[in-house]
Amino acid sequence: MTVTVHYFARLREELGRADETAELPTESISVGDLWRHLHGDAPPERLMVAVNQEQAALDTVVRDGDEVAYFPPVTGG
Amino acid sequence: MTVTVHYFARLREELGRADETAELPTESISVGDLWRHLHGDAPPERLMVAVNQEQAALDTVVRDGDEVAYFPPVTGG
Amino acid sequence: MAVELYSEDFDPWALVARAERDIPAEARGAASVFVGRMRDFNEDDTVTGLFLEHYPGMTERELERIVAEAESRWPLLGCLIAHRVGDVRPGDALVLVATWSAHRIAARDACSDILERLKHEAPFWKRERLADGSDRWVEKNTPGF
Amino acid sequence: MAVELYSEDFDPWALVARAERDIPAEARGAASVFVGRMRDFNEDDTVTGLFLEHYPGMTERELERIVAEAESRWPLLGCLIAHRVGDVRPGDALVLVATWSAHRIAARDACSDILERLKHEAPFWKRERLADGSDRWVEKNTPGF
Repeated sequence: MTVTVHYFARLREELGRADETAELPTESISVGDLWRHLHGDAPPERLMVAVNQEQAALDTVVRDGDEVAYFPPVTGG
Repeated sequence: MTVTVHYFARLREELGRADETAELPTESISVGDLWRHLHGDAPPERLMVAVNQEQAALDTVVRDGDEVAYFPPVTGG
Repeated sequence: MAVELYSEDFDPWALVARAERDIPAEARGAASVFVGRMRDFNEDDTVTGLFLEHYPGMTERELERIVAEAESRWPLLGCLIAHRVGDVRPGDALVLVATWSAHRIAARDACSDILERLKHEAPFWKRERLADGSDRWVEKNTPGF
Repeated sequence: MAVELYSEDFDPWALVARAERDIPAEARGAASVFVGRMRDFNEDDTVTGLFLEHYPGMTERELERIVAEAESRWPLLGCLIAHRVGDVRPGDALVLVATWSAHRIAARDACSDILERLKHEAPFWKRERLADGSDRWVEKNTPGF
């Protein structure tokens, strides 16, 4: 499966990248496990996530072609 | 004493005049007595009054040169 | 702080844009604006015209008093009331209330307070022209309408 | 109903005047508008610039969801959100919320509700540039400020 990943704000700066494409040998993965796969450690506290531009949780399941975003708590408009 | 009198809205229409000047042989008069002097009967219910463009009451005292207004309850803006 | 009465149709957004220029843009974090227009209906009747009578001099003083009270309650950087008088057609702007403050709650609450006081206390009297050609004096403003 | 994001300074009053033309003037008795601008101070510090990051696609969807929820709660005739993104200078407009309704309380309450939700829920992240040249990510909006 192939997943598009976006990072925003402080997290984008700390990771040094805004986007990446993840290739995985499975048919599905949770948002939390995807983070572990990409970064080798547990998701940081207060991490917010979205799948296909909808708010999601660490146990939300991601499938081939999905768009996943990780970001800090929103500041609001 | 000379007093300028204004009428507004429904009252203006019912009396058939917007303004008049009252000449009185006294040095002062209450707003209510001025109405009786001008119209020959008691002030109507819910009559609102102003003296020199400030909200007033029927017992407010009027003196020479004052501006008195009689009007129905305001509709608001 | 300004109170303006208009006997012809006015453009509320142009007035707001103009008034705003007198306030430093970097300070006025928040602007709250209400514009009320004449509707073509009231209490289920079709209304074709409105005559808005006021007491020249006293009406301005009462509006200025309402603004001064709001300025004593909230930290405002500016305030504008524009109000139509005389013969009004459906769709014309009747009232504009605009407030500026550093903070949004102050601007919003002051704007709302000024509008409610203006709607209930200001010396205006409305006479409606109905579709059948008859006239009626409006007795009072319905709260919230 | 419209949600618009701008990467350059926009004129909020011109946007309101334009959006209003799509709503029959005789029906829209009430317009309620809030405009927020970038201040040159925050939490006692002088702020010289602001970078407003958003999530293209999701930010618009969240704003549309906020508007749709307001439309389900109040009888609105129209609604406009305009929001700035990217690099912002002090004095620039950051956010515009405008609501139209036949009645003033509906317009006012819907405008206030949309603004509060936008301030707390919408996917925006702010980084402030301070007078000493340093940057800081804003952690959250202070309620009411």
